[in-house]
Amino acid sequence: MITVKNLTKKFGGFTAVNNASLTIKKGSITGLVGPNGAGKTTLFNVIAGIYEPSGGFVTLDGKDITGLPPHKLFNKGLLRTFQVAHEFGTMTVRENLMMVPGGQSGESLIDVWLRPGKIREEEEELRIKANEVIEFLEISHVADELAGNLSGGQKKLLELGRTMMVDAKIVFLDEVGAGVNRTLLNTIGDAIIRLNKERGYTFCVIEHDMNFIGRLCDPVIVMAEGGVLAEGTLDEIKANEQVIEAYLGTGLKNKVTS
Amino acid sequence: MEDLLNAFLLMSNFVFVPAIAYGSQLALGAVGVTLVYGILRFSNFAHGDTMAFGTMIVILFTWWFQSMGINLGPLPTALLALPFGIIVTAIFLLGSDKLIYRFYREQKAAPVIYLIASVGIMFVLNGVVRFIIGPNDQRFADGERFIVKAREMKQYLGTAEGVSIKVSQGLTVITAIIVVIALFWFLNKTRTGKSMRAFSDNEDLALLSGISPDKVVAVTWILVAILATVAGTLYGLDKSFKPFTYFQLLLPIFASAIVGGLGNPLGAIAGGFVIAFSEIMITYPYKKFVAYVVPGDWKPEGLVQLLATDYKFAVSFIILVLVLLFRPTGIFAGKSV
Amino acid sequence: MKKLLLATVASAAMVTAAYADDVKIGVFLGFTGPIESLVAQMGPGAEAAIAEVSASGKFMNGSTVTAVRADTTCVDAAAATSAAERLITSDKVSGIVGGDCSGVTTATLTNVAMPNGMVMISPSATSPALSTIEDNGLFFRTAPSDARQGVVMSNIILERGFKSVALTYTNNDYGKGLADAFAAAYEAAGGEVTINTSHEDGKADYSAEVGALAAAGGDILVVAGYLDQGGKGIIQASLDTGAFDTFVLPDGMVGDSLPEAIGSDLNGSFGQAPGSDSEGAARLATISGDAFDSTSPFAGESYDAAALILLAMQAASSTNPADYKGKVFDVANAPGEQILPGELGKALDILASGGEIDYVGASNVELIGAGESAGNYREIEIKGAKISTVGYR
Amino acid sequence: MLINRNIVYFTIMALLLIGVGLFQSWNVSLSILNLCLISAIMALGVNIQWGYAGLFNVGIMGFAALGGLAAVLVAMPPVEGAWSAGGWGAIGGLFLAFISIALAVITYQRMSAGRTRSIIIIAICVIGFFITRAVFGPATHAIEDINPATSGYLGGFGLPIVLSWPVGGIFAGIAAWVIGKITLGLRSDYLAIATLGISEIIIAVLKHEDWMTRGVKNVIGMPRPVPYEVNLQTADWFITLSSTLGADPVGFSSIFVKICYACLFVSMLLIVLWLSETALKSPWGRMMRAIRDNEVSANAMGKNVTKRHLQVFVLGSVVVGLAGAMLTTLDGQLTPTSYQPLRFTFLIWIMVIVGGSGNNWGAVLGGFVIWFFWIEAEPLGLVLMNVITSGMAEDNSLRLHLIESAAHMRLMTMGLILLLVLRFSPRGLLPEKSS
Repeated sequence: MITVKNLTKKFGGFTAVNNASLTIKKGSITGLVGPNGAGKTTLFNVIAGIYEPSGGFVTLDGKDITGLPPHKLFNKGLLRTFQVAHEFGTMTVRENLMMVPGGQSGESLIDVWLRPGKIREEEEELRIKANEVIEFLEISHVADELAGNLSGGQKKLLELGRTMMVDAKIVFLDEVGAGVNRTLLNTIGDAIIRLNKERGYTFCVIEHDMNFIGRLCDPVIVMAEGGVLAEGTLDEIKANEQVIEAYLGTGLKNKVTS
Repeated sequence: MEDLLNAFLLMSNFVFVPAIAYGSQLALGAVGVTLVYGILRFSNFAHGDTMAFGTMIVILFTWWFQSMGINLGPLPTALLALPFGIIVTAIFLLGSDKLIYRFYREQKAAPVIYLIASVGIMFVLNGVVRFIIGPNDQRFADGERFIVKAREMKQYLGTAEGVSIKVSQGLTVITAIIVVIALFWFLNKTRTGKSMRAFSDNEDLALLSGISPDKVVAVTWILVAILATVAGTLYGLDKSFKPFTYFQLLLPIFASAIVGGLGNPLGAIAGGFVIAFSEIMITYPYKKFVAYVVPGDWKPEGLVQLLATDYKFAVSFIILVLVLLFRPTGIFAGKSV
Repeated sequence: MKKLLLATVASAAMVTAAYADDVKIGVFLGFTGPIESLVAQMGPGAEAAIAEVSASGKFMNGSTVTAVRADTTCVDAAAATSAAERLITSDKVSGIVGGDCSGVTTATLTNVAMPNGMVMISPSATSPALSTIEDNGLFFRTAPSDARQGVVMSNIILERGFKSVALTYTNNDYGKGLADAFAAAYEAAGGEVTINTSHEDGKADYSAEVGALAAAGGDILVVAGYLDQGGKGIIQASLDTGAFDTFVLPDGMVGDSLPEAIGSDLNGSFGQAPGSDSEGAARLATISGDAFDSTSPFAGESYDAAALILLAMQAASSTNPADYKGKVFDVANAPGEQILPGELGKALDILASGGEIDYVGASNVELIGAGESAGNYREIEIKGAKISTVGYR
Repeated sequence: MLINRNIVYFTIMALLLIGVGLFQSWNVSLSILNLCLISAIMALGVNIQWGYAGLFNVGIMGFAALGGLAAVLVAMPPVEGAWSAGGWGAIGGLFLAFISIALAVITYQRMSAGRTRSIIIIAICVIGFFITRAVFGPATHAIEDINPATSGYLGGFGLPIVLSWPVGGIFAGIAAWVIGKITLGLRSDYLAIATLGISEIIIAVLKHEDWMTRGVKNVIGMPRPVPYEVNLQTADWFITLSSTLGADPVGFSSIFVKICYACLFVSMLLIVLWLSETALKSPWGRMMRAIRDNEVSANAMGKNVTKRHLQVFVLGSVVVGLAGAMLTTLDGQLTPTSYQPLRFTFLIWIMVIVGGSGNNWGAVLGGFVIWFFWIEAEPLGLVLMNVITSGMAEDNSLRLHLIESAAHMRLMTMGLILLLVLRFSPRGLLPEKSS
């Protein structure tokens, strides 16, 4: 589904992603792991259109999407969440969800002023859809809370929920587990698996928690120093000498083997 | 040959010398703006009025010294009063930081909030300065006025054109060079300076490495006080002191800082000269110059002027817009965040 | 002096319980804004006349007069209009000295003074456009129209034998109006204006303007600006670079602070300012003392504007603008006994007894046309770093 | 609770205006009210940019001036002979300038980067510049030579001045589109400085292009949308009306005119307010708030942030331009020198911040409160100074200095208000409603 070929991203003299190539298969939950500074988030950001790549290209279903801005990728079904939750803090959880779908008539001012009836209908549909998502994520108790007041885990859940408001083809999850307690992380994990099974979402997940990765992901791709080091199931990866070397280099061996 | 010399002297007198002096003044101001932007991360709209405030203090001390008969001979007495102006301005800036900006730092407010707060400080300073010294033109220059006078030079060289260089212009350029060298030495060689640069590059990293942000901020404001007071005083010596003028100065200073790349001191200096030279060169009528350079007695009919001086102030902004269009981070890459 | 202060303070505090026989005069000038430094002398000038009349005890059978200040800001027509509204309808003034800048003066005249039937005498709005404005006989000015000054200046320059000048003006209605009037008169008389370009007041640097003026050439430089604003900057920069040695100084440039600031380099420069060989100006200087600088531009005109309003009231025995607006011409012009600054008490006596006066004042007031000063000019020359009068026109 | 606050504050404001009416005069009160209304509209425009989208526009003065320009071009009668003297030349000159810029832009887009492209673009600009000047210069001179003391410009189309209000909005909108195209997408400080710079350029053009607006000579005596006082004072129906009300026709005429203006302005304010409130409460407003809260995230959720910023920037500027045209209508003249950033730009900003950014009612309230104090600060400042110095001797030089400086209190007061509100009530008097 997503093919990355020879992708390179340089910041000044520093090469964050170096000639990385990988593919994400349709219907998979692909894990992306690697020590800090391996270039995972930068790779995400290049794919998601935040940065222009310095070289290489990305395709989605065979079509070149290299360097497209995020809002265009969104329309092609490529969505993402953020390492640090990017909620819309002054809006309620429900509003956070309702704003997501593109092409709402209510986004055109002419319609806002001249066709209030049509917008009211659309809003009603959106509200129903948002409520479904809220049910699914089991966050009904905070549905009318300001998103800025949620806990870190709830915000992550909300970010996941936003991707459910449209029919996403592929969702990139950047460290869903960062700052989230274990119970909530399990809830998030459950939701990801359900979305994958029930709705056929493809996921690509960056995560440090190997238990989480082990539970969800197949295959797992390892990055180090900006390049792709290995790919396989978690067990294969754990047995890979190069991978252990890479983690050892940063003193994180325990994390891999635990 | 004679004609070419005349042409050169003409350009020096009306273009190069004033542009270098004006450019130095702008550069000093722009470095102050850029420093605040680089380290404290906001565009300080109060900078022009800070310059006015510092200069006002210098003027008050200068008058006091003059009344006591203290002077520096051929140099302006104001130089003697400069340190006092800097101290008072620094106290004021540190106080305003403590009362106002620190609160927003603790809140981790958006940069634009600082910007708006600086507009508030600008208003207050505006009022304070007019309150204390009044809205009028104030004279405080004394000592010699000229290093070289055009008329004397003409007689000496026997040429049709001559060059004037004022003491204040010479002082401006020399002081600007000294201040800039000192600033770069400070930023690159001292421990505090290095930590400031680290802070400017990445606040979080700098915090991890054990730099006290309070100290960095305090030192920044002291540097700003020095730069603003020096720039303001030199400007006042060269032209005149009038509170309103200093507010107006804000625009070309900002243009300089942006053209050079906000947050980059070297860029600010370059920006100051780019703005000064282009303002003067684009609006300069080359009629006489052409007459000298072109052989024979041919003289152009019109003024050979690219743009009427009416639009002088538009020049800096047109350059600004062009830079934004083609090189948004400025001539020297500034901060992109 | 003390009285003057009391008057200002009292009016400032907006004492609402006014005496039945207390007459209020609005002093409507730009206390803040671009010409705030000129107004710092004009305001006290007007208030001096008001205080003098009030202290004489001879005004309208012993009425007192107080000045009420209001700020035109010189540039903000909206703020000026509001301030004028306040003067007329809230402070209930009986006449207004002002406005100062031509722009706000026009705005307040058409929007406030005319609808309310209030007399305005401006000491400093010199725009030629004000000569033809519809005013229902309510607007006068003790300053002459710049159309006249342009002609006078042209004559002075030509008589001194200068056939080619460079011209720069401050970029507002005053500067532009004067520059155009002068250029037209001068070129019609055979002179050449090599360049006619503006400068902005209160800006950072005038190198570019001076460079342009120098490149265009010309025997002398005409600076239609303000002496403590861009005008001074232009002259300073011209002298510094040796671009011009001699300058022509119209009214906005005539004041002691200019030669004081520039020194002997200005010697030989010449110009003109409203004035006449009457001793009015000197008289005003003795009255002003330390309170204000009577030689500052338009300070004398301000005194005269206030005096004219009060004398016209006395002549009409009424403080109603509709009654006294017709008397302004009578008191300003001959026939009658000539009145100088400091003689307002005498003038009040004469008028009270039905006599006639010819108010001369500090600026040799002579109203013509639609109620503007005829334009008697004092030709000045800078000698020994001082302004000296060399003749009158 | 919030609604209560609305009512309380607006009631206080109304009482203040009524107080001015009772203690000073109704004329003063109404003239303050009229400017409050215009300020409120201008503040609404800024609120659209800042409150909805977090865009910091420091060029309000320039957009207001464009509104003023529209008033001249729409409402002034055409100057006889000016069009034939040079009107077409001037327009042709502008057209040529436009063509050369368009050519340069097309070249920039069509050709690949390189020295050839740079040379061609520079050549187009230089040649275009000189051709434009050759056509434009003589034409404008011809126009300016027509009776310079009273006309010397093209004049306008002699249409009703109320038409100029939307036209002013359109002018400002076009300018905003150009500025937005250049600076939006860059970081926020650039927008601030660029708007400040471009508004200075707009003012410079208004000051120097005499053929268009008479430059600094000002356009005076503009037509009014309401009757003239002098005419009212002699109209029979009006005299009858004032006598039934027991009022003096002269005083009442000026009150009547102000009420007419107030009615026009109130209806304008209501229209703009309705449009902005509807927009804010719609999905569009929700999207804008999302963009303001987090641009990166909104962008990732499929919203074209740059395009929306441009849209909201243009819309806000349109409202400012509209208010600018209304202001010129009320003044009855265009004075380019009066467009000062301290007055038009920063004062409006203070209105929005004090009122409560993001909340339309807050912006309206801010417009009222700040304009009220801007006007009343002068007498209040004097009273304050007198109180402060009342213990001092009458000729105490400090006392005299303080009283003389009272006028400068205005700026200082504004600065203090801004700082205090920002610090202690950062969301303003009427905070943004969070649904």
